[in-house]
Amino acid sequence: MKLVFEKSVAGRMGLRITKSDVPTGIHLRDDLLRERPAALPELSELDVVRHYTALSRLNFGVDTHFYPLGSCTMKYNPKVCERIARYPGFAHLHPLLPQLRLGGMLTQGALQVLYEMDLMLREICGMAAFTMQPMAGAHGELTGIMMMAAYHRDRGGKKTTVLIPDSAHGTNPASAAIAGYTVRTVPSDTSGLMSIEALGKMLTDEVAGVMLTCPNTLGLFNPWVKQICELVHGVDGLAYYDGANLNAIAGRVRPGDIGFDIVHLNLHKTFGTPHGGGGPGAGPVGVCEKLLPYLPVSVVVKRQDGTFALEYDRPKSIGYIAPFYGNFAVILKAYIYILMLGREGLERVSENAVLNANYIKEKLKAYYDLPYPQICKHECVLSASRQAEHGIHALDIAKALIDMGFHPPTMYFPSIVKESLMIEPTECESKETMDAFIEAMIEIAKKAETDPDSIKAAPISTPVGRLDETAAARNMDIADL
Amino acid sequence: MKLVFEKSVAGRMGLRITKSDVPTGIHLRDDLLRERPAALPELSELDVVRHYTALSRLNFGVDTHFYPLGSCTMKYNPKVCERIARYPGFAHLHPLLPQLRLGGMLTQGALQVLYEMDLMLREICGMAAFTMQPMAGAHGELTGIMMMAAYHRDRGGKKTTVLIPDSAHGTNPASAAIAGYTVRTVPSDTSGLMSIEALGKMLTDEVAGVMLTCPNTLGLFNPWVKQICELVHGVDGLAYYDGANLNAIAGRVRPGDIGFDIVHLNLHKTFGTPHGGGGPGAGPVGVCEKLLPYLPVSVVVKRQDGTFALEYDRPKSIGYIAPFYGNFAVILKAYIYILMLGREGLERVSENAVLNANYIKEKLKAYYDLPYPQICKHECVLSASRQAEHGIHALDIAKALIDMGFHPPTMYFPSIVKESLMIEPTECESKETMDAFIEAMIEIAKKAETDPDSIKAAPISTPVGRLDETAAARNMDIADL
Amino acid sequence: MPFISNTDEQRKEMLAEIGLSADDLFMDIPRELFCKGLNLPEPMSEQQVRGHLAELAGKNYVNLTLFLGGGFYDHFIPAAVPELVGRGEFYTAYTPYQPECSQGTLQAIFEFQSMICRLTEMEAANASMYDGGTALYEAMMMALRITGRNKVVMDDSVNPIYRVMIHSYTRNLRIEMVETNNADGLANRQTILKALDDKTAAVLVANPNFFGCIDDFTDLAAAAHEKGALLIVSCYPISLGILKTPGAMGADIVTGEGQSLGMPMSFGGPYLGFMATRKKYVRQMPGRIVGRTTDKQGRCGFTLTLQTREQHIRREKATSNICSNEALCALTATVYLSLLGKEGLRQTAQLCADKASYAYQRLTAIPGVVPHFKSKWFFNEMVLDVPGDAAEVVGRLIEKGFAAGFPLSRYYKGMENSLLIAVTEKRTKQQIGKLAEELEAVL
Amino acid sequence: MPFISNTDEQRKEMLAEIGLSADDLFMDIPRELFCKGLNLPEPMSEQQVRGHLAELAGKNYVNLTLFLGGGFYDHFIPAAVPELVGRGEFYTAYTPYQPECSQGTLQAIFEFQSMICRLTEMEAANASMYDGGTALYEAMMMALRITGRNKVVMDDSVNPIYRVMIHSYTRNLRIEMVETNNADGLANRQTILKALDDKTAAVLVANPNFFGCIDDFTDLAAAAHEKGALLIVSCYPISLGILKTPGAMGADIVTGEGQSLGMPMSFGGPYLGFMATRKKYVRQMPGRIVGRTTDKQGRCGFTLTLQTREQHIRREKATSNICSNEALCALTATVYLSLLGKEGLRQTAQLCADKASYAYQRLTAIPGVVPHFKSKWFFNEMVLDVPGDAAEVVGRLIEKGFAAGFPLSRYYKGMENSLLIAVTEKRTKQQIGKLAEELEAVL
Ligand SMILES: Cc1ncc(COP(=O)(O)O)c(C=O)c1O
Ligand SMILES: Cc1ncc(COP(=O)(O)O)c(C=O)c1O
Repeated sequence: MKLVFEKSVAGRMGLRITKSDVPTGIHLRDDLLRERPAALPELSELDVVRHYTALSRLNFGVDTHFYPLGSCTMKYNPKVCERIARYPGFAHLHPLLPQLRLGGMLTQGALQVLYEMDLMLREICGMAAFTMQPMAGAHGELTGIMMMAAYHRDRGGKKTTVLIPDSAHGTNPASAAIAGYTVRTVPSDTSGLMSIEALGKMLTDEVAGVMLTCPNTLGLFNPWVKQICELVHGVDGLAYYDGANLNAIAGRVRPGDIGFDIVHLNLHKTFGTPHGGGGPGAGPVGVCEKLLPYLPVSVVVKRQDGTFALEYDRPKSIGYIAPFYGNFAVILKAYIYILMLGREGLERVSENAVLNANYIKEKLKAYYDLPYPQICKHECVLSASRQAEHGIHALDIAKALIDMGFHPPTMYFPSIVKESLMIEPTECESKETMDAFIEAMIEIAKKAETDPDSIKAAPISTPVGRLDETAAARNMDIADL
Repeated sequence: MKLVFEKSVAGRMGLRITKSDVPTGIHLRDDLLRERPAALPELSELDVVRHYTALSRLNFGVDTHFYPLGSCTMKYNPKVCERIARYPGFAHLHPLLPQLRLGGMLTQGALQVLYEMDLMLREICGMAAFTMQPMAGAHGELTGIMMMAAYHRDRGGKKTTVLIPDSAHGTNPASAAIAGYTVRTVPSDTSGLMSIEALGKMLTDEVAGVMLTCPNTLGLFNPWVKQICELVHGVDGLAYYDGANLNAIAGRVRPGDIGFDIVHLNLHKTFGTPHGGGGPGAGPVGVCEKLLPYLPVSVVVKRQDGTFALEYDRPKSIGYIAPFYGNFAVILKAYIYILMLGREGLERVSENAVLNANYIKEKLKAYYDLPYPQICKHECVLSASRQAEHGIHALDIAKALIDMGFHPPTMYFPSIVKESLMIEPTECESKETMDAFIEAMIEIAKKAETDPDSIKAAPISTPVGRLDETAAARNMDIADL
Repeated sequence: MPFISNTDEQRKEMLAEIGLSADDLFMDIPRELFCKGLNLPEPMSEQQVRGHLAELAGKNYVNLTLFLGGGFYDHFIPAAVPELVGRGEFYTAYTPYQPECSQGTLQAIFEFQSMICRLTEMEAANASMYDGGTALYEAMMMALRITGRNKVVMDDSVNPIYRVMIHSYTRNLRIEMVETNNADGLANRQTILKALDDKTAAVLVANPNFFGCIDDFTDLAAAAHEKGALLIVSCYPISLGILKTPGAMGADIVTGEGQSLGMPMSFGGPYLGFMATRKKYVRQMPGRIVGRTTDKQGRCGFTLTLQTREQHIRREKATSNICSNEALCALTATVYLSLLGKEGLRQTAQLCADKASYAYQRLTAIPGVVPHFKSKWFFNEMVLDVPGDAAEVVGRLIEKGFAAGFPLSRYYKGMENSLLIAVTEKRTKQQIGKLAEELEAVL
Repeated sequence: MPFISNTDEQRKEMLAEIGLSADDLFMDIPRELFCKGLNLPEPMSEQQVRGHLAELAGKNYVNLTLFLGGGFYDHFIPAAVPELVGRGEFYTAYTPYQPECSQGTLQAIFEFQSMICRLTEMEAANASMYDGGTALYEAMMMALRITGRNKVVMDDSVNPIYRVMIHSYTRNLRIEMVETNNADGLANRQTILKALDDKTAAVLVANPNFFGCIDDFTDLAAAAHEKGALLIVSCYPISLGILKTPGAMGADIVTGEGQSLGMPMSFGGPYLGFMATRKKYVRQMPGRIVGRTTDKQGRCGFTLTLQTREQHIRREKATSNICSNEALCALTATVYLSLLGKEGLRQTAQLCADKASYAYQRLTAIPGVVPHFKSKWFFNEMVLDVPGDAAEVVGRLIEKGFAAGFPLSRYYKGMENSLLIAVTEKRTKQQIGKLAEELEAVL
């Protein structure tokens, strides 16, 4: 489709700007002004509405398609959350208000949301307290590792290393690294779980902590997770829980009870907030008792008189990691989501998420390799290596699915599985939908043998076919100037 | 696509109903209750969202396509109007409030909108007052004719007939008929205008009035319109102005100045409110001085103290024609639209609407028959009779346009033009858009000669092809029970 | 100009290309017909209109606790309803004259027709009427056509707003209108049967009626049919979540106001009239009708059908003059009913009834507050008599933040003390209790 | 359960089909790890949460007239922006890993990158950062990588919130941070040039800076480049409607907070960090980048590119750990900028400047109210000194319905009397006048 710039017509305007009611054209020194106006498009409101409406229609989204993108927990996003986030009482609230004299009293409603969200997440995860400030999961990881570092610094220990299993999401090593740690990778054993021997060998005094995703990115729950935490604590390290997969155990198992010291959650996964085409999300971080002093400022507290306030005076805090209180509107949506589910709801969520994943796994294992046949949790990882023998790779299967009206699963991650297809249906999807998906997958598996070319040609139903990624990287055509 | 009922799964629920906080299950007499619950679908919120999102994507709308449906004035519908109509201060207002003791004071904002809208429409049309109650154009026609009848009844005259040109929209004769009048049709002359001789002959004492659309449905302005009004007044009849085409002359010519006694407007045409897939609209009716007593109740008045009130005590009124004050939210949107255009805006609207129509007419007249070559107003009517010689009819051209990404013009209306294609671009559309449409029309005209079959096969890009309308009428499959 | 795409540049180009000047565009209009320019306000920016309208909205008291009904109710509207109906593809389209590019609207209307049939237990429904009142009027006209008769019997327990509308519409028609006075809140069998004769085209009744009372018209249906007349029932769709259906009673035409199915009150509109009937009468039904059919490849699709009834084809002989109707409101009701579903609607209706009977107990416990009618069978609305002028009492309660009900004196003489009180699922036990306290206090 | 589609029936079926019991599903988890059930509130219905949250929203004072800025502003947002961004196809999608079914998101991001480049007059931009603060931090890290150096010079006229964030993030890194004190409200040339040496990776400045003062960093760019260091400029995108661009000044990396481009203030987020740089540095840039390419049929399309920089491929060696960013906010900014367009943004920026200078005149006319800095070149925000404690004064004005500004004592010692006052295009002459009156009254 034409770029918005290509639709521009000189002199056209989309919005009437209010006439000035003050003496206009005050003169700023010429050398402080730009030479020509920014080359933004010139369009009517109709042009803009048609352009972006048309663009939206080129997308697959949860509202339009089954979207079993593994590790991303693509739930349905309740419309009521979107509506409430638009309430002027929340949307028009300036973040600096509470920092004015007595300003806290002007934002009691918003502070209550943050405070109660903290309490509910504590209860769900078994942690001593949460910070709502991290603006995504990876940001939460960084925040968590920064607290880990502050803790060790405080105790004078010279810890240099963070251990991370090879099945971990890329953000884990990246976060540990930019926080200043050396990252060492722990291999997985044949059962797909982090190898305890390997871990044992690597657990030295330099180890500041271990980052674990449980269930891991294969959708497998590590039965030794408690022991692992103890091992880590044994070398005075901290156990970090990547909560991106909490949906599998929500309401049943609490990372804090297992022994984890730091937990980050992805509200845009487990708690139903929209993924927005790649954010905004929110990555609250929970910590155990001994890490409380290191939480970022500010912290929302409840006073004796029942009012809420922001606390800044925390000498051991790692400081500011966000300009204010996190992605408030996202936190608000997750807060609503939890209130609507309540206790029983959360248990139903994990039950159905796990049932759906196992249903797909069992229905497809005859047609695709299943490297780890045991019970999975919220997602299952298949391998297309059998199809690869006919030249049909995970990528080809993904593209064929698009033509059949399904968003593809996550491909080639985790990398420890060859030709991996990581399928996460979530609890929101129905048997009918999954049956249709299963049928499609089976048809593709058959076609892989009988008519591989048709799969190689996919997708044909989309506005564009497979794109030349190498040319993209080579040409670096990344802006229309 | 599957019907919503076919997606239903027994026991599934889309909305949690609030638990009752009162003693529940009060017992109504069994024989007053229905035997089994209504067979409504059972779906999750996700099911419902996917179903209706998918349905919406099967539509062409102004937000997605050029929609030059003649006589319907398919303008862009400003998003700000939709937003304001959702303000709780308007949306949550119960219509009976002002009928309570002092209730008028509870709804001053809404009453002010109605009052000022009346004033602005008076100014735009040159009428003495408007009623906002009619819920569509045809409803406005009926209301207008009812006032016509009340006026004549009052003066004891026994008028039985209403004259309507053959080019009129079907609602005109239908409205006059259900109001109790005999309808007689005035033929058009060779120039496409109502024949004045014919009218003169038909103007007898039984004539209660004449209904005129000006510019008419051919998009032609009748230069004798003032004289026509005089002729009608000559037999003590009333001149009715169908304002569905006001967009052509808005801000320039006022029906009241011409001599019309009754005017109805289509806010969903001239004043930019959404067409909603077939309503809701609004059809306010304006009258001249002498018809004021007959306006429907209630009437919004402004008191000396500047407050607004509803007046019911109007002995000569034709009474209630709507439950309350009309389609308030629609009136509100039109009110906003007029405020945003202001005086100059309205003039620009008609100028651009007329320019766009003539541009298309001139660009296409070499390729399609143009029965009335003179300057047109807001729309132009072409004829496909030239193409019909190759077996390509207006219908075929319409379907071919769909495949090329355009909503077709109005077909086969007005019926006085064979194979008519009635094209109304509106002022909102740009030269680029119209040029693309013109190109498509030209390509079709050529194909009609070179490759008629491809046109006969259209549309092929839509979820369904041409439907079997006769079977539809025969089978009367109009409900899934 | 905000809503005009072309630039002056482009206007010049276009005029040049077609060899006209700007003035030429209007040269067909006699000079003397032009006005000297309108006296309208200066154009406002979006920022300005939003400020202006926010101010006006602020002058409307929407924070009263509503016990006001009278046929128009404050029901809960799930957020998904406006979100879906608000998609541009739906609301910026028009009447689906071109089915191939309008299947979204067409299928939704077909689903609406089907849901109305399932709700009312009738065989056929149309795409919508303007509102409940015009729907009832159109039903009456339809009965006149079907029977070829010109007498109508209507009980005054039918919504008085609808009755006055019908009187307006029939003013110039030769129709004999017999209006019967309700018998203790129910349709008056005695007078209705007396008036019912073989010149009678239809009997018009409502369930629940304007007083909220519930009835079973099986007897009236039989009596009407015996005389060759039709029974027309106006109903409140939410109540059909639990109440006996007009279809089951033997009604021939069913109409109603659909506002309660997901539409905000919006100070009176847009609302939604619906109409259902028996298959044999479909060709006399007014309004749009969508039918299911197939294309050449046998794919199922939807299209407007039976258009030969309509004004654009039959002109003065059409079954009605209606053209634009309330399509988007019909879509709203369809989405609303899909979300609530079978069980959700049942529960909602039950909640309304439960809370109303709770209110009945709380309010009639107040000394001096007594039910006006004997019949204790009502749905979610009731008529209670208060000591003194009901209108007065309502006025006093408004100051307490309650719209406590509708005083019936406006439409029924002799009911100066009567208050029509409505309770929906949105009202809480606490609000009802507060109303009782405040009412007792102001008496 | 509202958001779970399957019924008990279906669960049974599915379990049967795969031969498992409900308990089996969790048998891989050691018993002792299960909790005894959570202590969470009872599930609420949609009706209940809407009531509850409306109540909480009511406890937030959003009716104050805002002269509060500090990098986060109350700009006008056209209705079309949320309407379009609110389309399900946009906000229920995720990172466009599958380009063929994500062209909508991808093209929008490409347009965003292009608009950021056109605004800042830079060559390349990424798909977004979390916010203006993390964007500045990432820019600094990027400069360290590019130069292989570890010293950074930052003037304290940069937003103090960003500065404290950078301090937090660099706590465990061996980075030498030199913070210079502004010279009368502008970046302090003297101290910056003194600190700038061949160990310096970057100089960090802002325009307009936190005080609202406008500067031209051409000299600093030259000086930095001479030492092999980069110039990083944090900017306020609305101001670029009229102000000289960082690109024109010779900046190497430009970052900023995009909230002002159509995002509500929402009590602190979600907001939008943006980053632009020179083409030669793209491979060191963090975050997503969308590129334009073609398919086999030569059709132009968009795809994520240069992913070898990113965490999911490079893991601990990635340029950043960022994964989910602020895509929907980037879309919001793109739609906003498309609607305002070239002329609309220019006019909006001019309005902000005009109204600010009007406020400056009105406020400095009050006895005792004086500008804190000599430089009279500011955009839409200014520092004024009031008699007495500025925080006190603000407190008193809140009671009058004004958030009159931000007291600087919180971040700058010695500025106890200083107030940072912001004026956007939304403020009217009348509101400004009223503020002046009230301020004079409370002094
Ligand atoms: C296991 C895991 N950890 C961390 C992340 C990072 O979360 P975010 O994208 O919100 O930064 C993801 C996101 O996909 C994930 O799947
Ligand atoms: C000329 C004319 N008159 C009247 C009408 C009827 O208006 P409505 O559809 O609002 O009833 C129309 C609608 O198309 C029309 O074009």
